[in-house]
Amino acid sequence: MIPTQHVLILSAVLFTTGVLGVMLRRNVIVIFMSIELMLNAVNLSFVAFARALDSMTGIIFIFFIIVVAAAEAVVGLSIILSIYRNQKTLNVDEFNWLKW
Amino acid sequence: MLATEYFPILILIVLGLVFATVFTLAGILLGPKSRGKDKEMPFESGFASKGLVGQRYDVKFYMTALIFLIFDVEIVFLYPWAVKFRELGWFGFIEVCFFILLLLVSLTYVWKKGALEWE
Amino acid sequence: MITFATVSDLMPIIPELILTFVAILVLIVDLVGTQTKYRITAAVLSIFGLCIAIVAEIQLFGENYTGFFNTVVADEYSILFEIIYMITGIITIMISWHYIAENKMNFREYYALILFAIIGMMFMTSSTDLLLIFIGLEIMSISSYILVGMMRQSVKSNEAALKYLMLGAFSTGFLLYGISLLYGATASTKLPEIVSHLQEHGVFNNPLTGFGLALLVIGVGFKVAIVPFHMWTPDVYSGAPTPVTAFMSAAAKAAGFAMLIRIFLTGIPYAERWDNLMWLITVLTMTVGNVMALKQISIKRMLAYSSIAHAGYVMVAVVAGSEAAISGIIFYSLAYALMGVGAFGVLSIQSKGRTLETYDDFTGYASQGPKEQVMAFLMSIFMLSLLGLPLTAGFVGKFQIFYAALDAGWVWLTVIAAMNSVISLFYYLRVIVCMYMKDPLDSAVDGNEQPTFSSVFAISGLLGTAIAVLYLGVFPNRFVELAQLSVKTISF
Amino acid sequence: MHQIWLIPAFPLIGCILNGLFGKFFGKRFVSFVGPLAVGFAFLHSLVLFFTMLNTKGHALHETLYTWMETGSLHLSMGFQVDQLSGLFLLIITGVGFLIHVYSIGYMHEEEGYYRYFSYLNLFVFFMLLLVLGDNFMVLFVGWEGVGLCSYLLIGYYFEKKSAADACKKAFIVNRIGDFGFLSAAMLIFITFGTLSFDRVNEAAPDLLVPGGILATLITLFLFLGATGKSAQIPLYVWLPDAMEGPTPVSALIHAATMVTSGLYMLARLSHLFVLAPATMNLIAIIGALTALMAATIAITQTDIKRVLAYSTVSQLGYMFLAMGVGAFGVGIFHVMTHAFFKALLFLCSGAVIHSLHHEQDMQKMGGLKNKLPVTYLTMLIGTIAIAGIPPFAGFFSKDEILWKTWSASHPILWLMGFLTAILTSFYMFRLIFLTFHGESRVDPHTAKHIHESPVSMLAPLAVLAVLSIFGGFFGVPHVLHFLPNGIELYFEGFYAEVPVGHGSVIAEIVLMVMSVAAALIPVWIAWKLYAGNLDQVNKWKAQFKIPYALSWNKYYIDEIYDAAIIQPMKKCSTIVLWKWIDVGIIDRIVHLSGDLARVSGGMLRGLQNGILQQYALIFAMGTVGILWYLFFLPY
Repeated sequence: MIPTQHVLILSAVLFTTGVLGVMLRRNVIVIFMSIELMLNAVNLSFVAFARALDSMTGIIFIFFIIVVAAAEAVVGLSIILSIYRNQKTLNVDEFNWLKW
Repeated sequence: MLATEYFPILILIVLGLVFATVFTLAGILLGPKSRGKDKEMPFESGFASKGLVGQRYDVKFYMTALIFLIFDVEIVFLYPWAVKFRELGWFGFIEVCFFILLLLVSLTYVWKKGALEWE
Repeated sequence: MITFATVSDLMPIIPELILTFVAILVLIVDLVGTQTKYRITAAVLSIFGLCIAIVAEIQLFGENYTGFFNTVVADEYSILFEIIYMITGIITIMISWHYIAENKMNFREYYALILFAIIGMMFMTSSTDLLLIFIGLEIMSISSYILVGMMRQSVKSNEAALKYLMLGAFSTGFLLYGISLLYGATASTKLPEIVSHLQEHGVFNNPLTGFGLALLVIGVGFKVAIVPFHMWTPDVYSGAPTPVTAFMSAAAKAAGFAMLIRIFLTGIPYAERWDNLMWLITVLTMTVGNVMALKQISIKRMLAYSSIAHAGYVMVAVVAGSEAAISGIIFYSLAYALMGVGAFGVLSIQSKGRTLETYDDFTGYASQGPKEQVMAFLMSIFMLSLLGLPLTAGFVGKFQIFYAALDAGWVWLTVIAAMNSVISLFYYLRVIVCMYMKDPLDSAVDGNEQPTFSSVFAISGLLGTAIAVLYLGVFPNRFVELAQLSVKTISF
Repeated sequence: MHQIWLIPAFPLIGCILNGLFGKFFGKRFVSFVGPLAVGFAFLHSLVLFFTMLNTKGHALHETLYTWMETGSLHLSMGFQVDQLSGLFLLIITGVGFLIHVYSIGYMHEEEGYYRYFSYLNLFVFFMLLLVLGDNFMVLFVGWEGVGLCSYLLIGYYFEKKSAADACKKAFIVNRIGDFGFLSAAMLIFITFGTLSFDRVNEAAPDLLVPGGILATLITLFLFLGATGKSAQIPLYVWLPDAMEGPTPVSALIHAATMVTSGLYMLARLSHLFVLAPATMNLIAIIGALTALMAATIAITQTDIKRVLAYSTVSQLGYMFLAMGVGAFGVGIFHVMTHAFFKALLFLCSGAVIHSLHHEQDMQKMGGLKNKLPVTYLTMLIGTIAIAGIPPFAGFFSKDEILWKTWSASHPILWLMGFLTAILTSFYMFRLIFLTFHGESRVDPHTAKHIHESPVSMLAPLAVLAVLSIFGGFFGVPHVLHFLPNGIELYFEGFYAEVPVGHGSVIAEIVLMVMSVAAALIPVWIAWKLYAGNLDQVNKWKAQFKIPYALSWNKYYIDEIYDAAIIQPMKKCSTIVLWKWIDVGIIDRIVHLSGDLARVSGGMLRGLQNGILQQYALIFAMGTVGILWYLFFLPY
């Protein structure tokens, strides 16, 4: 059986990758995907803990995270869509009307 | 001291950072960068592209995709019930009926709003 | 043996159920009714629903129902906060109707979303399980993402929604990671169990709990906009439709603090370093908010920064952490909800077809007509309350918080907070000076407006808010006592 | 119950009525409601004053309701009428009523008539709260409230830029004072655990070491607060500029009432102050310095209201001098007489300005005594009173202050006070002679229209003139004992006892004669110089260029503040923080250094650059920082 630590390390790596992705990528959709990656990293760590602790709570939590992530994705994509319609770009650097 | 106990986590963070940075950089540095005409072309399942790159799809596509996404994922809540169907008994059944009812209401809402209309 | 929830479990969430029902009803009305009819029905229905829910809350007050294996509690503490959200909701809806009409905004689902956001906040406040808290938080957040982006044609609204969504989801990631670490260490997501585990084993002896708690603070800190997790606030607040800004700045922040208190101030043993950190964050939050607010040209943005500063004042009480401090937070949340909604509410009402946003727009405002005169007067009351002039709600709130901090021995923190609130005088009074002591820049704008029903509705809502602000300032004691009572009964 | 709350309630009702309905019901309504509200308050104050006198030694207490109760802190809307607040009540409502009546005539042509009366009523309300409160909270409510009203009223003619600037200046300077006040209140709360005056005064000797650091610090902060409100060195600069407001406002707020609230606070907490001899000495020195300095400035000013403004600063200095040497009762006595004659002087100057169509420059007056006989006569009475010529009011209080200073063995301070007395008499008679005597220098066009003011303005003048004549007999000096010293009896046992050296009777008489001479001789000099043509003055001006320039330019204090504080601030604008604070605060500085602002737009603003990923980066850096600090930073 894979030790819990290894799963946790993988989850941490995935999470950090997600964070870096949010900060480095330029395309809004890719950034959004990075955020989903972060959430899934969390899911992974929940699974690992749930298995290690032999408890169902973690699993239930994952269900909700998945659903919430989906809802966020739907809302996010709608917003992105409406932005694209107005501005014809998905480059985050160009969305800086609001500043200072 | 505390710091020693936290050492594994520090390693973990460093590892995370290193891995993430390495992979990201590797992608940028090692990946072939052919910026030819073909490369710039949008990928359309191997077919030669038709029309303009910036061609806009009908909003219906997105609409349907989004609705599919949300309804699809809601199904996840049926799994625990399905697994423990017998133990949960009538109570569980009623609960799930409520849940389905709510989904139905939202489906009706979406329908009435015209999000499912293709034309 | 599996134990089931029973009907009696529904008792503590009756107000939530009422609101859910009303929200769905509002959506259905949208399907059935016509454009204009819906506009009125939805608003009235929502306000009606909120009123019923408030009555239900008052009925629950003192009963201390719990349900669903103690994961939902209706203690006085959560009831007070929930009433604050609902009052904010009522005022928001009163001003929204007019705003929607004036800006020709796409309003469908608007009221339902506000109700949903309130339901989310209520769950955030009244549950003691991190799972349920998380779900409440997300119901609130997702509703407000949509509300922020409600003005689809406006580039600014789009951008604000995008930023809010992206950063909000980003912070959710941190919050969840924190929860998962805490879960891993304590094998539970229930607050009472987590807290007793922490009391037994200490927070910082296990890396998982320490990290988990820190990440949890960061996740919540984003919602209440403490430095350095505040960056979204000014952009989102200034881009969002103004009533939505009002709603978020007041209710969403109060909900964040309610949750913060429930999680962090219920007996978790902290180390000295934790206190220092919170101290630093608090000072930064107050100072950055105030200093940045000084420089703003737009009043809406100034208010956004000032809301960061106010979060800083509340953090002073969080740092102090005593019972008096928590009751101070409850009072301050109510006071800020009223004056914040009031101030943004005044901004949301156009004058002679112009949207008012900058100081220049407000120059000579008081002398431009009867409606403007009333609005200027209301704005002055809200500004004076925000800056903490005696006899206003803002003063009482600040007083309680500063007093609690002093009492708990945080002298320097209080001094810094007091100095910050002196800085805030300059930008708040500047609004009053602009309105009363200057001539309008372009006197060309005139022409009489016919008062519409919706504008009267909105202004009477603001008038009620202003009266409440003054009432709380002059006769605060009953509310202070209520808050103190509720702190005593705060439970997991 | 004595229904003390009714006293502030009347003006509050007046304010609300005028503010809400004044515009619709017209000037008649406003000029009825405004003064009447204060008049009722005055009547009720009289009733309570005499009730209080009958229960000698017992203050009337009344708790309206509990304002707030948290932990050990119990704050109530508590009022008290005792010897101190009773006297202030009568001054505020009495003089206030007269000034309201006066305003009916003076402000008649103003557009914002109802707004003016609404503010003025509101001011009276807050001022009454200030003196009635039995704890720091209520005092603070009043303290901030009067500040706000003064701010609104100075900026009343907001279309004038100088008025807008003056109101900003008053605001900023007062903030410094408020900082002192709040710090003191906080320290007091930490030390005493209560905010009630009575209990603080009671507990002070037990809890504070006489002359100790804490006592000194608290009193110093309180004094800083007092200097802000009561216009003493170094925070007096706002008061002369405050004359941009309407003249009745100057009379009420900036002469008779608000500026004395600092003194009120000192007197209220006398038991605390006597525990800090160092602060007391500082108060005396600052008072004497302010008195002398302001008097030397007043000599050369030509704006009639400015002369009076500096004279106010100077007289306030006297009062602080009295407080500083421990003669609290005498200080308050001077507050009273000063309220009478200074309000009178301001109102008279207002009458002059009114009839000359808002001409304030004395160089364009002269020879008005035949055209404005009533104004002339009343103003002359006021001048005699302030100059300290017996038996008018000013003589008794001022002489008593000088005597107390002498007997407390502060000869240098006495000398400064004595010099100030000479200067006072001189500049006041200079004002009279320049304005009313000699040849008319009035612009011929205006000269045709000069007319005496309406009765509504003259009646208050007459009442105040009577008070200025007889007001002093409440405190007849001991040596003259043809009447008992009312003030001393009145305040018996109220203030903290200060051991005062008793000078000999001979000394007292000698000093008194000297004061009288100091008041009379300058009259003759001023007559010689200013009553006829002004050749001699001009010659002297040329001769004593430097002293004259110093005085004329108010010792360049504004310029010094500008050079010492504002300019370096501007220079430091590259240091980002200053810049931020400044830029928001003072428009003037914004204009002066607009481009520097952009340069220093600075870090914070640079961070808030609107780019989403930067926000995420800061978020992540914050997270890393917090985690690093909590878990990896070595202890």
